[in-house]
Amino acid sequence: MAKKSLMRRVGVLAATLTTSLLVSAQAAEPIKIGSFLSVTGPASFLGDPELKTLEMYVEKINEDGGVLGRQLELIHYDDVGNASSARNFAGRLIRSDQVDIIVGGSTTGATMAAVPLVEQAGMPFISLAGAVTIVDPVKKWVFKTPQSDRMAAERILWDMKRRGFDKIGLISGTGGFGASGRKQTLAVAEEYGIEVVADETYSPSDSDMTAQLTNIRNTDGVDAVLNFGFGQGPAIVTKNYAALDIQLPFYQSHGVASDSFLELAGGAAEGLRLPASPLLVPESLPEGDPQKPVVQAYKEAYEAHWDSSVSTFGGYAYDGLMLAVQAIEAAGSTDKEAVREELENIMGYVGVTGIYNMGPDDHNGLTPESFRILEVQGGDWVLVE
Amino acid sequence: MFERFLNWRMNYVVVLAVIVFAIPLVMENPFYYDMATQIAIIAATVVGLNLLVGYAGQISLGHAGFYGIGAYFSAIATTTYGWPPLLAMIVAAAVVGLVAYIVGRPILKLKGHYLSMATLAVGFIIAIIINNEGQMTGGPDGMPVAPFSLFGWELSSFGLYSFFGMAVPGHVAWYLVMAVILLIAVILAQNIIDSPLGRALRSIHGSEIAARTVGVDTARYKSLVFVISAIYASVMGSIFAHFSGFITPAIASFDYSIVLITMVVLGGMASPMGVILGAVALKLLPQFLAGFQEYETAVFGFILMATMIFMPKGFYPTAVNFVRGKLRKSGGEA
Amino acid sequence: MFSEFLQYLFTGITIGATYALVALGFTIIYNASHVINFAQGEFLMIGGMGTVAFMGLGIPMFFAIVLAVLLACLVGIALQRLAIAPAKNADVVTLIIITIGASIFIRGIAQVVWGKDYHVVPSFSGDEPIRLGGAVLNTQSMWVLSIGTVLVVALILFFTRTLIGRAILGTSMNKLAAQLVGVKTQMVLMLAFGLSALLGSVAGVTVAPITFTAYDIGILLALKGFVAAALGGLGSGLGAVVGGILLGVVEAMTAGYISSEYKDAVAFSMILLVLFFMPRGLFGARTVERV
Amino acid sequence: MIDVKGLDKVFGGVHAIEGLEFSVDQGQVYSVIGPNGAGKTTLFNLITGFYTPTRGEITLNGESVVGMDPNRLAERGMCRTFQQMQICMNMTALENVMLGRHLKIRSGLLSSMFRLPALYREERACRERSKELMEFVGCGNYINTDASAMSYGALKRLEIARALAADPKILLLDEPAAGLNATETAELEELIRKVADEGVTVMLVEHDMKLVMGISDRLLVINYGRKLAEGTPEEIRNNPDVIAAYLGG
Repeated sequence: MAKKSLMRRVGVLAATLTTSLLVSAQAAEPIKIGSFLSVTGPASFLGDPELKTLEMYVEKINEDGGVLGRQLELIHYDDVGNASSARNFAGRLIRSDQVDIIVGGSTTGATMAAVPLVEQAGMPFISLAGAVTIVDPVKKWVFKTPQSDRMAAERILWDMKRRGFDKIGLISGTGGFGASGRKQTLAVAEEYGIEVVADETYSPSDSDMTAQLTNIRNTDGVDAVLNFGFGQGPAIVTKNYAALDIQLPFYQSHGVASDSFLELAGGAAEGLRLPASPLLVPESLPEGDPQKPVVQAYKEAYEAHWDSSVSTFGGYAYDGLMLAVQAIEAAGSTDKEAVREELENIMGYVGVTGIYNMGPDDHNGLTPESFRILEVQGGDWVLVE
Repeated sequence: MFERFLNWRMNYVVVLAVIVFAIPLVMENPFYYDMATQIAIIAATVVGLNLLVGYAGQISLGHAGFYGIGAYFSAIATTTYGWPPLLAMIVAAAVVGLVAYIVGRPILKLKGHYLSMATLAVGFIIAIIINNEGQMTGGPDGMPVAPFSLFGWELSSFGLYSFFGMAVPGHVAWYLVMAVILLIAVILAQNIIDSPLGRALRSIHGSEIAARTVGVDTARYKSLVFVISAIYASVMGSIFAHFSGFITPAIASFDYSIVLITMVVLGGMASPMGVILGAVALKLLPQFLAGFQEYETAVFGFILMATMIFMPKGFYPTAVNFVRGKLRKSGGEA
Repeated sequence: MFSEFLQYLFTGITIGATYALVALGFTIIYNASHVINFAQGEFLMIGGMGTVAFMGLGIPMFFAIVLAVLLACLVGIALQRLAIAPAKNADVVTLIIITIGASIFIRGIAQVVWGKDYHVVPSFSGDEPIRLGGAVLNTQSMWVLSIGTVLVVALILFFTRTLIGRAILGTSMNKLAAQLVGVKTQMVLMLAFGLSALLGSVAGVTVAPITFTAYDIGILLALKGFVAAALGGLGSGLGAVVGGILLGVVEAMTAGYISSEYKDAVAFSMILLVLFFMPRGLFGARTVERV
Repeated sequence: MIDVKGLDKVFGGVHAIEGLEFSVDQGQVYSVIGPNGAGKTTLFNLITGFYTPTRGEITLNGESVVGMDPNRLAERGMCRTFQQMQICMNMTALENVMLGRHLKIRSGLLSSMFRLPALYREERACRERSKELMEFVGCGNYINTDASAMSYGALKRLEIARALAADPKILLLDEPAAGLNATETAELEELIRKVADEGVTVMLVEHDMKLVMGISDRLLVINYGRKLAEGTPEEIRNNPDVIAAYLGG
């Protein structure tokens, strides 16, 4: 499979090379889209689909004539999930490659490490990472496409409240995603009148979380359990949860919203709920849902092109690229200040992840409602509404 | 004259100075300056680590921990509590020196793999604390750091400065400041090496038994050099924090400790120029390998392995010996 | 109360058994060559990922495991021949860096060939856990424990009862003397690496149903294995087993009773304390300084 | 100068040294002889602080030195060489000797780092004295050679030079003549005599009987870790126990 994608990549490279040679004869300079993603390393399950999405759609847009009559050129570096490398590559994109806009940053750490550079250089930057700190407080040049972890926490707690749960047990990974998710959950729990009565953590590379789950099980009055984390950790938590035969309703975060999680967790995932983008359940979306055609088109295109199933994370990259393109088109140039302003002005853009309504004090543009609550039934995602 | 220069202990410092100050004449790209500054920071760190590893022959697989404490202490003190950066840096160095002294005393009694294990454990504990104390450190997602400033004068990569009437952009200014710091770091280290203290340190590497019989208090000297190398790391960590503007716990991680020690071994233990070149190589390699895409990791591992197999003394000493051999040979023939 | 304790204990022993198996792999190589092989974790990875890959080709699980283990042994022998043997007189640090380079290289290749995803290896005997005194124990944990025990016993017999095993031990004690009595030390070293790879890959397959498997799973396991080996005392088989189990139990107990955030820190502090008072670990050889 | 009383050292149940008693006076050349494995080197290691006695008392100028680290003994004027030479192969010959003067140097960390004038003066004096010593032991032509490039015999003398560099009051030499040829041994004998003439107490472990008998003021003969005989070379030569041990046993 890896071999096949390599061959394909070589093919794509050759194709883009020839087309760009042909085109460059008459067309203007290409528009440079810079990107740094965690394509390898512990966060590769984020960066890998993100890069695939960017490559695929840049190619597609170029085939359709590009943007403003100019071709797109994707310049990408792999930060291996390391924030310092992310910072260096961001610097390279800004100063050496002199890109027009950056779409990237798979993890919050990588994004935040690049923020001082993009802010000082005045470079429009669309991050694909989750934590709310990226856009709160608002930074002039920084936007992001995924819903914030705060929204995920709100959505989960909303669903819990709806089902009448008041006391919950929390278990979270100590990696960036889990730690930030834990913080946000604890922060918003009060608003929803929910009490976190057990608070456990695990390190992202742990191989057994039975001890922590035992503590939660033995805490009095727990109505439901929430796990905030990503990577293989949550799958192990799910397995341990089932093995311990804990009968309480179980929630995961959007960090595991991909089919590979179902594969890893197997039958143990049965009945758990999580907030996710509609990408996982395009068929179950009601006909009138404006996102339905977008989501279906992306899913079909991705799966046909890469021969592997879509994940929520690739969707973030899709939205990031499309927002960039829309802003550049609206600005009519790649003037950075103009593009930034147009990004801020985006209203009602229907993406894979949600419907974006940006503003001067909202550089994310999504609401918690863009998360759909899914439940695992019969080994597949089912929309709960 | 030339003969005297060749035999002078500081000759390479002159060469180094010429190189680092010639760079602004030929280099324009701000990104290259960014890399060069980082290389200088890390090179100064490994020059300090080399005192411990290369000269005193003691392994540390946890040095990034000290680098991390320096960086985070400076970051928190300046950004959260508004301390002046220089004060924060000095206090951080003192704190790190104290920590290194306290843990170094018992640890340095260990030898070989047990010493590597213990230093690794210390580094890990530091990294775990930084990672978990999110209230202060921002946790795994890291924290922003205020720019470096001294008496109201702020040093920023994006600023514009004038130096004797010449316009110097921020990234060049940072580079020049760091180049001077690197040279100072190297000169201080070389002075230590060439002093009685350095002799005692090297004797610990050469024969600890001999050292003890002539009255070297090996325990004291080991912890002294451990503290010195930790302070080097701490100061450079502080500088990096201000330069980078954002730090994450990755700079205190085990992986980073391995990177540091690899720079020392790869370039050439007990050779300041060697470890500097080791830092240059290891810092630039990922930038060159970025073109290899998914093969990057494998190629990197291969280069690392092959260099150490064929040049176990490090590439700089190997190259120097090679050139010397050639010279001697051609001299003999003439 | 007791069921809680029992649960932590089960968890600790399961994790600990994994660490112990990795630590044993370190021990074999250390005994034969005084090298700490930081690529030890890659053997586990090859065991797990190899099994997944061969099963993906439609090979039945058992044979897939055998093939994966063989592959790991080949890699182990190649590592000794191509990387360790040419650098025989290098410093301790240099050897450490070589094995680290090797581990990065192997990981890089695995990532290209097998991809970056996490994979499941099916449990050997179903997912239904065993219930005991209010605590649960995975059947796979039983497999880890029993295969671990079998391997340990087999190793002890191998090193004490067979000629080859004694040759390995002899080589570790005195290379020159071993050569004088006709032991082909190069052969023995290759064998030690092969054996260590065998042990590692079997461990890798056995724990894969619990931990999942991916190209980078080896990094952490190797680290914990090294910790366990040093805790028990490098070179001691008993030390490796005790060190591993102890480390696992301390981690689980800390996570259960004290703080899951600081469980790794507690484990590392324990190592430091042990080393302060017993500079050669719990069961390490006590040697007198010769001058 | 050195008084040893009731000295015992047990290694895993085996008595390496048992009930040893003797004393060495200031300015003597005092030799310890005995068959291989008699415990001579162990005795040296006990006196110089590398081993801690199981029982017994060792005093240096009236002060008990049991359990004292080698470096603290060096501060009290004790220095030694080794049967298996301990030379720092990562340094030059001269640096090895200069290392011997470690305790004579007062400059600390700061003067080292900033290379203050006091350090400079001290180093120059140290270098001069070390060069003299290298001439004294006959290594004058190796001054800038790397230790790793020197011959065995030269290294043996270098080790003595390093020990002398500390201006020791008592010098312990462990088999200094081992591996040397007749000429070299003769030179060594002369060297030891010169050292002793300067008032340094010398303790010697040696197998070369001609050397030992020619140079020693007193001898201690040990066998199986126990004292067999003690006395002047003349007394030892005629001691029936010694003759039995050497010829018969």
